[in-house]
Amino acid sequence: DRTKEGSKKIAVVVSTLNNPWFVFLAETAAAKAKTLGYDARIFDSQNNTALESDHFENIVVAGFEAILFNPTDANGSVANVLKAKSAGIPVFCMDREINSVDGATSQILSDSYSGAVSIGKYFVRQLNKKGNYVELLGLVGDNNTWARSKGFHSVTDHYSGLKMVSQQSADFDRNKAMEVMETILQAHPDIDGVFCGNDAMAMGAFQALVSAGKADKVKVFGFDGAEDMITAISENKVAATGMQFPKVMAETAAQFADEYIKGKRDFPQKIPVAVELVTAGNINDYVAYGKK
Amino acid sequence: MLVAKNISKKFSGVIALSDVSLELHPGKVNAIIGENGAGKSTLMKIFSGVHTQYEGEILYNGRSVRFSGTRDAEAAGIAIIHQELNLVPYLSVAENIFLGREITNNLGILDQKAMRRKATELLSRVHLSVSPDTKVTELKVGQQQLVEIARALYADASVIIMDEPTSAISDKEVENLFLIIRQLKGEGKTIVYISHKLKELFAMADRYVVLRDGMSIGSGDMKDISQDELIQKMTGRKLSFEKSGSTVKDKEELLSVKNISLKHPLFRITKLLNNISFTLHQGEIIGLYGLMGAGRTELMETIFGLHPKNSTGEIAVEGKTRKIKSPAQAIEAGIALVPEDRKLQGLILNQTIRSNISMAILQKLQRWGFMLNAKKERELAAEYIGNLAIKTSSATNAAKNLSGGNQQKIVLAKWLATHPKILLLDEPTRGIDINAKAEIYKLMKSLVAGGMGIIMVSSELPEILAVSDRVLVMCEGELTASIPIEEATETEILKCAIHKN
Amino acid sequence: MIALASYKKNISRFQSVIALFILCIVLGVLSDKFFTAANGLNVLRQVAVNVCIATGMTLIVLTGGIDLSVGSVLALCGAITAGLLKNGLSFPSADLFVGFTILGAVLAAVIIGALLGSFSGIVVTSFRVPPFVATLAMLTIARGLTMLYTGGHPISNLGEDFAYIGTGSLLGVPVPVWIAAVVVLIAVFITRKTKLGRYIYAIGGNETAARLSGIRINKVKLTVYAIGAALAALGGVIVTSRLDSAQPNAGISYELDAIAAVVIGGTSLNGGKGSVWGTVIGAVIIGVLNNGLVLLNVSPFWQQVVKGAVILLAVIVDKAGDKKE
Amino acid sequence: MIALASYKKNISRFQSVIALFILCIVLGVLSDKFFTAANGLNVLRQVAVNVCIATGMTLIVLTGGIDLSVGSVLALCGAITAGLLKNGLSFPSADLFVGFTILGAVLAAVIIGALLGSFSGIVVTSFRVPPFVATLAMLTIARGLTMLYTGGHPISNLGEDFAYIGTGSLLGVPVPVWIAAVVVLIAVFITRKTKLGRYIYAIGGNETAARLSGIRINKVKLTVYAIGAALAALGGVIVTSRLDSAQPNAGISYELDAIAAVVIGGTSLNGGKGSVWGTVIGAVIIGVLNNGLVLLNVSPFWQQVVKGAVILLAVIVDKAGDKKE
Ligand SMILES: Nc1ncnc2c1ncn2[C@@H]1O[C@H](COP(=O)(O)OP(=O)(O)OP(=O)(O)O)[C@@H](O)[C@H]1O
Ligand SMILES: Nc1ncnc2c1ncn2[C@@H]1O[C@H](COP(=O)(O)OP(=O)(O)OP(=O)(O)O)[C@@H](O)[C@H]1O
Ligand SMILES: [Mg+2]
Ligand SMILES: [Mg+2]
Repeated sequence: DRTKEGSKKIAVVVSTLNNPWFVFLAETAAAKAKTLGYDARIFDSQNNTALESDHFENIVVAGFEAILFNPTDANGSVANVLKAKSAGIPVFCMDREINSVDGATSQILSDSYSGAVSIGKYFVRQLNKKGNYVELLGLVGDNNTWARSKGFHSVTDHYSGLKMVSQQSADFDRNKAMEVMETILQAHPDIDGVFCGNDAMAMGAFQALVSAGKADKVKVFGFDGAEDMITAISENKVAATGMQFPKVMAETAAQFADEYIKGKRDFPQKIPVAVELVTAGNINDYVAYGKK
Repeated sequence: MLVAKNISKKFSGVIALSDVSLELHPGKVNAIIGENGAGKSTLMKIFSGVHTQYEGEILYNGRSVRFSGTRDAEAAGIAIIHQELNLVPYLSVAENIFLGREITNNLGILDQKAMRRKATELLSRVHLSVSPDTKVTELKVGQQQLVEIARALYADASVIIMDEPTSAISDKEVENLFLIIRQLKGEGKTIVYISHKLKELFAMADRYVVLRDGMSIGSGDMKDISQDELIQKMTGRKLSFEKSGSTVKDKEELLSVKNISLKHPLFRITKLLNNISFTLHQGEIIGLYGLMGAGRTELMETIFGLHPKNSTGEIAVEGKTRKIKSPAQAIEAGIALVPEDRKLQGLILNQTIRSNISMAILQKLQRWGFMLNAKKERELAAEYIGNLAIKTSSATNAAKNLSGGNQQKIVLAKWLATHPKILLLDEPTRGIDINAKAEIYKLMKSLVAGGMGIIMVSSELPEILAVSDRVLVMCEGELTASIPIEEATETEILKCAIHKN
Repeated sequence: MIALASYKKNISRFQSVIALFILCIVLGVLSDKFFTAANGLNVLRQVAVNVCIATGMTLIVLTGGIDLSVGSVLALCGAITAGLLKNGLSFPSADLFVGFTILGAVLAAVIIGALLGSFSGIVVTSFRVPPFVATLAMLTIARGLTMLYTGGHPISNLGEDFAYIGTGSLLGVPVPVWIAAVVVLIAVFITRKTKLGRYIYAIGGNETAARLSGIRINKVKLTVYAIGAALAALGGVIVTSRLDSAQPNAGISYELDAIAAVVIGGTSLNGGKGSVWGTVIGAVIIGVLNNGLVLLNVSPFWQQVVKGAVILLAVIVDKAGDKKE
Repeated sequence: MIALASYKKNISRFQSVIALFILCIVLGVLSDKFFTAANGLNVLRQVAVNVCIATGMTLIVLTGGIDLSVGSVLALCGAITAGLLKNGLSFPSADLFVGFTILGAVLAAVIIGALLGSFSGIVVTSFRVPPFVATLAMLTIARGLTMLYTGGHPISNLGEDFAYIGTGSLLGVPVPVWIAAVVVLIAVFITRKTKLGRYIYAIGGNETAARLSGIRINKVKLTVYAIGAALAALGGVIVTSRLDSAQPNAGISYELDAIAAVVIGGTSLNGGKGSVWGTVIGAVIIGVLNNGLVLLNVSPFWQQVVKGAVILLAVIVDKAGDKKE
């Protein structure tokens, strides 16, 4: 679908499209930009900061007006943002932040750490402060992995009754999470909870628990608010997830970009978008990736 | 003087050499003689540092030596031309000649000019008229062999081992090689010469050493022994081979080739084959002679369907015109080709003798239409191993572990198993010992007696004269003569083979 | 001599088995959970998909080729199965809707897999593109098609019946293990007892000699690429069924696991040498290793280091026997 | 015959260039941004790292080997450069601290790269492990070591001076392009004018012949693996400097890009045939393609499909000339 000649272009640079959550974020941002009358274009960094760098260079050359940006890494992406800035192209960060005070025009951020803290608190309550649990980490080189893990542990580590019997990585991947979980269950058949760094892994872990006939006994916690997970919570299959609001973040960023292009220069440096805890109790207020 | 004392060598169970002792004299051409698989190449590989594990002792100029590798042997002054060509295909002629012994300038940078100059000189010494920049893949086997010889000449060694250096080159080049050998001999070098062509040995060698089944049988001066005695020593029995006149008269036409032409793959105007027509009759053996590069191999390949895009002309089998655009179609039409280079084109070296033999007729060895019949396959292999006297301990040996001559027999067996009507043999006796050669001639005779027709490409005139019913001669892509055997003489044939201008 | 030859053949198979055996012993000593029936089935179920893919890969590698696209083909065909099951095929213009049974959807996926493989095969044979490039292109293309087909979102909730393929058991043995076993047995039969198998080895051993022997090289190559991709598609069906969801990013870097199984199993990447059994052992070595490292709760950081080192050791043990000069 | 050989040589080099040329023309027609100086430099800067890695890969592939570990080695050595620059080396027990200058840190990284490559080389030569497995193991090990060294966190803020390597310009040309150019020229010199180069081709062309010619196969192989990994380390330095940050998961799947450049550039994976120039053209084809697809606004999902198809076409064009039967 060709857009009108002469319409201004907005770039959406996303850390990866190999994860539905980011696909949703990117597509929402692009769709919003289009409804605002821009020619929007998605760039996939494939979790590779160097490729992201290439994208930024190409974007500068190709004459885009603004960048809606989901960085691959808080530090690794700084140089890229500064490059765009020096070329006069505003950058609006979505979901993940960059560690630079004035690199981005504005950052609309999902607070993974606090979100994981609330999951941690709910986790402690659900397990009654004691029991064995498993943690499935995302990609070990990814900063979201650690933000979520640290937030979670900042709560759970204070309870001596809670024992983490296994901490393994499943690369944010559903299949890998299932296989790792299957194996962990061999070594630790007696666990009470699983905390996963994202919903895909939570669903994979859940699948393994179902196969092992332990789905009723073991409580599964995820992060993201993906469709399968929301459905599973509403069916009381899994315990909880941390709802991020990709739609809100993407649309705000697109809105800001539009305002910038129209002349506004004064934007809040950071807009935190809280991660909300979704449980069986409040599931009716939520749909995938957002509130009803 | 190079002396071997009680050398023994085993390969995973096979005894290749057992307690061999011999002396190689400087300033002489020392012939090592023996049947296929007698252990000649193995011994030479020990002398030249290729095989480093063996029992026994080697004395070189009176001192006991034990080479740790080829470089070591070469440094000591022993160079070898291997029986199986050992060139790097994508490197140029010059690069191959100097491989491992490059000329460099003071900065350690390759001195290409000097190497090219020296290579040109060496190539002209071996009478190979190609540019030193030609890639070796573009050379025919015979030309490659000349490159190997040039390589050995450059080494400037005091012992030069030549393991069947003439198996792929024609009489003219052989003459030239002999000239070179005489010159080297004059310089006091030790020449070790291995060949199955007895005529060459009597022309060239001063001394002989006979090996049989890995043991040294005897040695002495060439002038003190007759051909028959030598054969007796090699084979342990007497061998007779009689020249036969043509027996074909008015038999049915088997293969008729009309106006075959073949374009050069790159230079389309150049014709590698030009309007060739001839017929082959039932029960007939045609000897196809030509100098190196005359286009004989190309002709065989074209008939066998290997050049479907560049060739034109008509091929009829038993009177019926056949479309032959691939080897599969050629085989269907009843044609078989034993190719020139057994290692590259004939054998799957890593696989067993058995599966090499059955390769071309697997569809006939099936049960219920989809499963191979192992029993039939075993029987087939056993039959041909027996018939062709392939020297091996088992049909499940890998083809690569056999001596060169025996490998050739496997290829032959593969094609005979297809029961072809027309058998194309491209240099079928290359590297085959006199005994096996006689067996192959006998086999050819019995095959044609059964109604087959054979075209045999050969660079050896005596062989052509011995087995052919008719001699075809090619020169520069054209058929220059068709001579009935009764009228064929060496001079007549050579006259037609040599360039007109 | 017959004795010698078959002894040698056995040794080489024996060595991989020894490597596997040592690995198992070590893991058994370190973890008491390792040698349980449940864990055994667990490992088998987890290697089943890789065994399917690696078996097809073995045939391709034996001809001297390679297929880098298996992971993407797995994802695409998994997504197609899920899509057909869930949404069927609809042709709005003709007002036509075709629903799919499970068998229908699975067959469709496998056939599409075979077609994708044939495409790679044609590119390799008719256009003489090196297999590495041809299948690398297919890797990218099939992944792109998967993304286009799914829009980047998983297709989930495919029904209990379909889940049986990936999660069910028959006589106490998981269905994927049965599937893999059948695949392996057929492949062993093909490689050892049929003309096609012989031709595969012949082409890998010496393509020129094979062509001169009248073997239709292109046909054989096309066949192995088609089989390889069809088995990847079958793997996709299993993965999708196990997860009850087709993931658009399924199968990433599966080609490395499959090729690793092939090579650890002793098949030469130059073609002509190796066996399907070897590949199975290779796949099991990798599977046992993955399983053991998780059982022992080795930290994810160390896991990769240990995994690399153990694979090296396994291959070195495997090579130790066939000393040549 | 002289004419024939050089004519053929020229054709084959000519063809890759034609493929690249056609690609550029098409992109130039479709996008007016393509043929600008800024975009040209852009493409060059973006291919610089792949050119470095692929040049080393070319030497390895020419010997008939392969190196899958380049991406992980890049990540590890990038992290080491960053770590040394930022934290130096401290030996608390000896109460010793060693600070590193930029040159020191870069040298250290490149040397460590060479050591990692030598390790792969030793495994390949002395233990006769197939290069695919040896370097696959190294891929995993080096990635694990990267995670261990960085704790999974990036190392950032390395200072302006260090950033010059990746982002600076000299005479209007980006520094990474200069580095890649020097690397290429040295590699061309090695392959064409030195014994080592000759031996590399000889080993890949016919290892037996090379051994019989007295070439020390193991030494040559070890050297190319060391060079290959050292160049990957250099790539790591550039990437780290460009981003002002060492990413623990940098370089994932870079091996595929590098090998693709090598093969598209006409080097045979069986060894013995090919050239460094060809690889450079291969890398530029890939770079131009990535750049062009972005300029043309192709959607990311279609991009993969188009990229695969164009790579196929490029190789087919490249092959079109050397028709053999
Ligand atoms: N690498 C090897 N592995 C196993 N057996 C071998 C090997 N090389 C040679 N042999 C065996 O050793 C014996 C001697 O072989 P060799 O090649 O020395 O014979 P030859 O006299 O040179 O024969 P030809 O005249 O055919 O060249 C043969 O039985 C052969 O099969
Ligand atoms: N692929 C090729 N490219 C270029 N020239 C070729 C090619 N194949 C053959 N030739 C040339 O064609 C001519 C015929 O070669 P051919 O091998 O048919 O001769 P031959 O009579 O069989 O000689 P030989 O004794 O070497 O087998 C030679 O001049 C050869 O160099
Ligand atoms: Mg011999
Ligand atoms: Mg010939």
